[in-house]
Amino acid sequence: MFDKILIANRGEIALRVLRAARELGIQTVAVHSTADADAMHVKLADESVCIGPPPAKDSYLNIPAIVAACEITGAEAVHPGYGFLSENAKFAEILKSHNIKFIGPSVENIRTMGDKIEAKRTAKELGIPIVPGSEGGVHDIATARKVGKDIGYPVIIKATAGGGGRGMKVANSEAELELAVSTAQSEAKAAFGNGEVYIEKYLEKPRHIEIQILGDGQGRAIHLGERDCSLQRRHQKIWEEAHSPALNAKQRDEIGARVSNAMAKMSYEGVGTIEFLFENNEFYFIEMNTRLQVEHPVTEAITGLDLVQEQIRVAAGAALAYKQSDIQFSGHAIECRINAENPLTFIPSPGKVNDVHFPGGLGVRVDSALYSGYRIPPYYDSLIGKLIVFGKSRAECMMRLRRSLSEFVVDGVETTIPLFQKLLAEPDILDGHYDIHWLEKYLARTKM
Amino acid sequence: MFDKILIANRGEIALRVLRAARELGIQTVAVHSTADADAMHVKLADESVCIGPPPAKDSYLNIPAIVAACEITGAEAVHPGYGFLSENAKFAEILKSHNIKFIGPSVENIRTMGDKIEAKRTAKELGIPIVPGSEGGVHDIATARKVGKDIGYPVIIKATAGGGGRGMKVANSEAELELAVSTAQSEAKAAFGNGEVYIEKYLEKPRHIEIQILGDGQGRAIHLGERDCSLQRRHQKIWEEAHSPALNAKQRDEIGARVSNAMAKMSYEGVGTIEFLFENNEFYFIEMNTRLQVEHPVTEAITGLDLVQEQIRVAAGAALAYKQSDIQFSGHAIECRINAENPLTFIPSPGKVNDVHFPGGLGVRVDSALYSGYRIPPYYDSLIGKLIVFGKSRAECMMRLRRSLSEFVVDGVETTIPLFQKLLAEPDILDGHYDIHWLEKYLARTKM
Amino acid sequence: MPVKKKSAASEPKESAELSLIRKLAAILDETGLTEIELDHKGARVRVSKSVQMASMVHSAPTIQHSAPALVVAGSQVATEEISGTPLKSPMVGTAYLSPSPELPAFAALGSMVKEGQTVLIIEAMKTMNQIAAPKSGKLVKVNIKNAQPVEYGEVLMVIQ
Amino acid sequence: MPVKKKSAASEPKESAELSLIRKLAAILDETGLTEIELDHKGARVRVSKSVQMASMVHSAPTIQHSAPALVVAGSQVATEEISGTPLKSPMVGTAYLSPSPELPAFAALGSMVKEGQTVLIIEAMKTMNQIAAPKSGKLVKVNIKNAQPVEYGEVLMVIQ
Repeated sequence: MFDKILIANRGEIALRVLRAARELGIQTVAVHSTADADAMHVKLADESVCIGPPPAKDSYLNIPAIVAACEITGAEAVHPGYGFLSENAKFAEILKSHNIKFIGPSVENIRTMGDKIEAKRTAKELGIPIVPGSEGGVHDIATARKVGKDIGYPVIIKATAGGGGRGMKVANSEAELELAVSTAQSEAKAAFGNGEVYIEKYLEKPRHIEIQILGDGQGRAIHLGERDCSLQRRHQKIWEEAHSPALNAKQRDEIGARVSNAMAKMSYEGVGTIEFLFENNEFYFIEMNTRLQVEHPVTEAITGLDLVQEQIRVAAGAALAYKQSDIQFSGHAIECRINAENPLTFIPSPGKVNDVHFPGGLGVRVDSALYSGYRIPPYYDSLIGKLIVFGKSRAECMMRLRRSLSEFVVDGVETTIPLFQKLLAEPDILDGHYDIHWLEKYLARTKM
Repeated sequence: MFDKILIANRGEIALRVLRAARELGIQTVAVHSTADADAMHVKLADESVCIGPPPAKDSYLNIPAIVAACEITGAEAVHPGYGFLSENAKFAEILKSHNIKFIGPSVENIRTMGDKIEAKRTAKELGIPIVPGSEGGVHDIATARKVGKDIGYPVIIKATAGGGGRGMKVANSEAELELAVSTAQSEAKAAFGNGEVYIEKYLEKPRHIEIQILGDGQGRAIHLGERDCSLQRRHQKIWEEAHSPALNAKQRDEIGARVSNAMAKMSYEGVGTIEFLFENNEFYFIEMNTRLQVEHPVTEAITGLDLVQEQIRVAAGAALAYKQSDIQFSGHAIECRINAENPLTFIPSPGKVNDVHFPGGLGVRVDSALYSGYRIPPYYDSLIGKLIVFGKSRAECMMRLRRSLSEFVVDGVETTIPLFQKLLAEPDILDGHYDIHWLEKYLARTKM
Repeated sequence: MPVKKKSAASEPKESAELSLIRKLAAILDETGLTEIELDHKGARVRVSKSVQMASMVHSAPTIQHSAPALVVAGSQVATEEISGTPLKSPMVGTAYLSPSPELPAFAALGSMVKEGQTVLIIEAMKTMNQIAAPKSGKLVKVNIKNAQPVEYGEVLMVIQ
Repeated sequence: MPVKKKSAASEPKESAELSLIRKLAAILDETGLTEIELDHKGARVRVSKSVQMASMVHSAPTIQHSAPALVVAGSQVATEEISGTPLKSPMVGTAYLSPSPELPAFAALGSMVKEGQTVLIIEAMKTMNQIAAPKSGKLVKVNIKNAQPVEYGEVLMVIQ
């Protein structure tokens, strides 16, 4: 096991990693920008090193500074948290060349999964379901009809050279196909100078469901069930739960087995998440995150595993301590991301936090680096804490969530706590009936 | 289910009950003395009623005031917490006569188990192991020898009329018996004017192990495993854990089954605890607490049940929702009682709390009614919070405890947090090798 | 205490107490003291002067952001400053201003009451408790309505 | 009670009590006490004086009670006030005061340095980074030892 690790991150996740390390008896080094000199992870770490000025590119993304911080402190390994350098293959490579262990997967795995096209190709090869569609460009209507028949309607016609919604047309049936293809082709030609289009299955109301996996880089991998992260605003998740209200045990086992087999074949090391869209009981691969996820605590709640400790263990060379059959799911967990933002406009609200009071009691976990008197710097993202609530059932979990939100005090800045309190009054949320568009529609509807 | 309950207590347990009620969708009424007008449970309750001046006898023990508070608020039931009126049969009786439900066992059960002699007799009748000894007084050495042979040495000779250690003698073998009996007899005669003595098995280094039970008052009862509460100072528990480091699954099942059978026979309703001394793998009944226990959260941690919610459910007439086979134990939990006391002298330290920061993260629960700026009144006990830590194993639990104690900040008053930090450095604690005398000896040893 | 803040030139008619207060106030200013309490021949006088505390320690946190604790009776709200002797509720219960709905109040607002005279009843645990006036005087304030729940320590009436 | 330090302007007519208060006030000042209460021949006097509260708002909570965060380099400690232009570390690394152990320092304490002149080297990621004097002047302070780890923003030297 490592004697000392460096935490190349800030905020709640730096604290999360610090806690895991401390519980493993590992010394911690915090790095921080000048703006974060008073941050909780800096106060609690065994050692700390200021690595640069406030802008992330000069501090938390500053690879030479972080490597130098390892050198002067003698840290043997780096935990990158999420965001910042956590999926940066170059960073992993440089650490390797300096004989510092990157706590995460291999450089190759990061690189493969970091490239969208390569990731999709790899996923397909490894048996992970992807969005069905034409193989490459479609040039004539006969081919288009054949594809449509194969994959089923509705379909979406997209420009090969495209992006940003232009050159995209939906066909709900074969009757609409010809017009849709020709329109898409001419729009594509006009917009990108290239009229080539391809066809994919069109998902109308998908959920975002992701599978948590854990591998040891030695050919063993297991899955830890799914998380439903469909409640998103501008592609930012705000509420995650495990299990998904939409999945049953059989579906979970099936997709989980597929994904963990794929990861075993890749010799994937550490934790990772395969993100899917889910509609009509089918999974469609979106991307893989080769790192710890913000929402990992809901998986910890229903499995009892400490994902960060497991990450560190396999990084130190240990084989996976669990077989798939060792993993028992129990209860239900929900995470709410508490952001320092106006709950209606979502305008960030940095500044001094006069008073903080965290909810407590049975089934309540708070991951937050806030403290009374802390000043939230304006340079980084607005996530200031996560409230994770566990219950025997989803219903108990929701009641506990309502109770703990009512105890959560952050005085001095605006937070998204009131949004979650409002969501708990929505029948769709109570019933688990939501898709990836639900929150945006809700916000538009309640804006008045 | 009740619509509204009144919480006849204060401090962390009032908050604990409030949380459970809120999660069940039940309205809460807080009662408080004038000294507690700013208390957390008062701030969070749906309604609050000031019932008297600071002295407990005039407020929290003031039965007419509490009944009147029920009347003016329309509360249908009263949760008594622990301490105060929680084991007061008269209170339960008066509530009953006012058609207010006492959340707890029947008046008869409270009364029976509240009388030490009656409790021991009942326990024996119901098959709960008690300390073996002579039946009544022993008047001659021949009888004493026979008793000694039956129960095994060492034995203790106690004055029937006695108390406070006078007239007590230990005999380690039959050779010592005659002198011990005659000395005890003459001491007893001198001290109490009555030379009658009786003989009991003498326990030298017992542990305090207690079994949590839950019954529905309809003839069903289950046990929820044991707690080891051997670490005590002046008979005050300060550290409780589940499971006990000294018990195996077979022993747990055996004693648990005995106790839950006994409770079923009594038609016991709600939660209760049977306390035992445990030595050489034998259990010896001490007493029964017919109420919620301070240390109930460690049981909640390893069973996943919310004991207060279960209490309220059965009080509202529901049958037990669990069979014994539904109860699965997992992991290990430890509770530390955080008192506002000097950690060396244990002198209470009431006063203003400038800043409070609770530890968070995976496996950490804090039950506390403290908040920044709160003034701890000098009128009540010094328990200001409980830190409950859960881990997959005892080792993980201990590491997590160490980590979370280091994050716990209570600024402005002295607390016992440093004591727990010191205890975590003791090999006996790490190994679970302690009995009910361990802490007193440790404190005497480290006083210098 | 009926102190009116007079102009600098104190009239000769001023009572001994007021004069004493002035003197004490002057001593406060002079000495920088913040409080003086004096028992003098049965008269007790306390004068004090607040310091401009700039410190704003956040004494009471805003715990109540979601569910404000509704105190059952509106005691806090009702305590406007009317000087006199307050009659504080000695118990929790339901207060009645008259012996029965048809009968007039024990004591009408503005009427004179005698020390020991029953001025209201508080019902608790089916028992009617007669509450007596703490002193003789004029009933200048009644903070409660008939059949209103009251809590311990709540100011029910004020007698002048 | 041994009271000295009278206030000059005390009128002879002043009552015994007022005079006593003045005396007590003087004692407060003299002794630094904040309150005195005195029962004297049936008269009870209490005087008190608030301390100038320096407002001690807990800005930075005492999170570090167990494991104090040891900053790697002793920058905070070393910054005594010496006026001049500070040379702050532009990077994290190990600072060297001379090109190699056998050679003399790039710039000796008390010597004159020129703007742009290399005054130390910081090694980071096996690279030796030459650090130049930010201005010409006298090197009046060197906060680091040879081969000491330094962090970003740390004041390494001061030039006057």
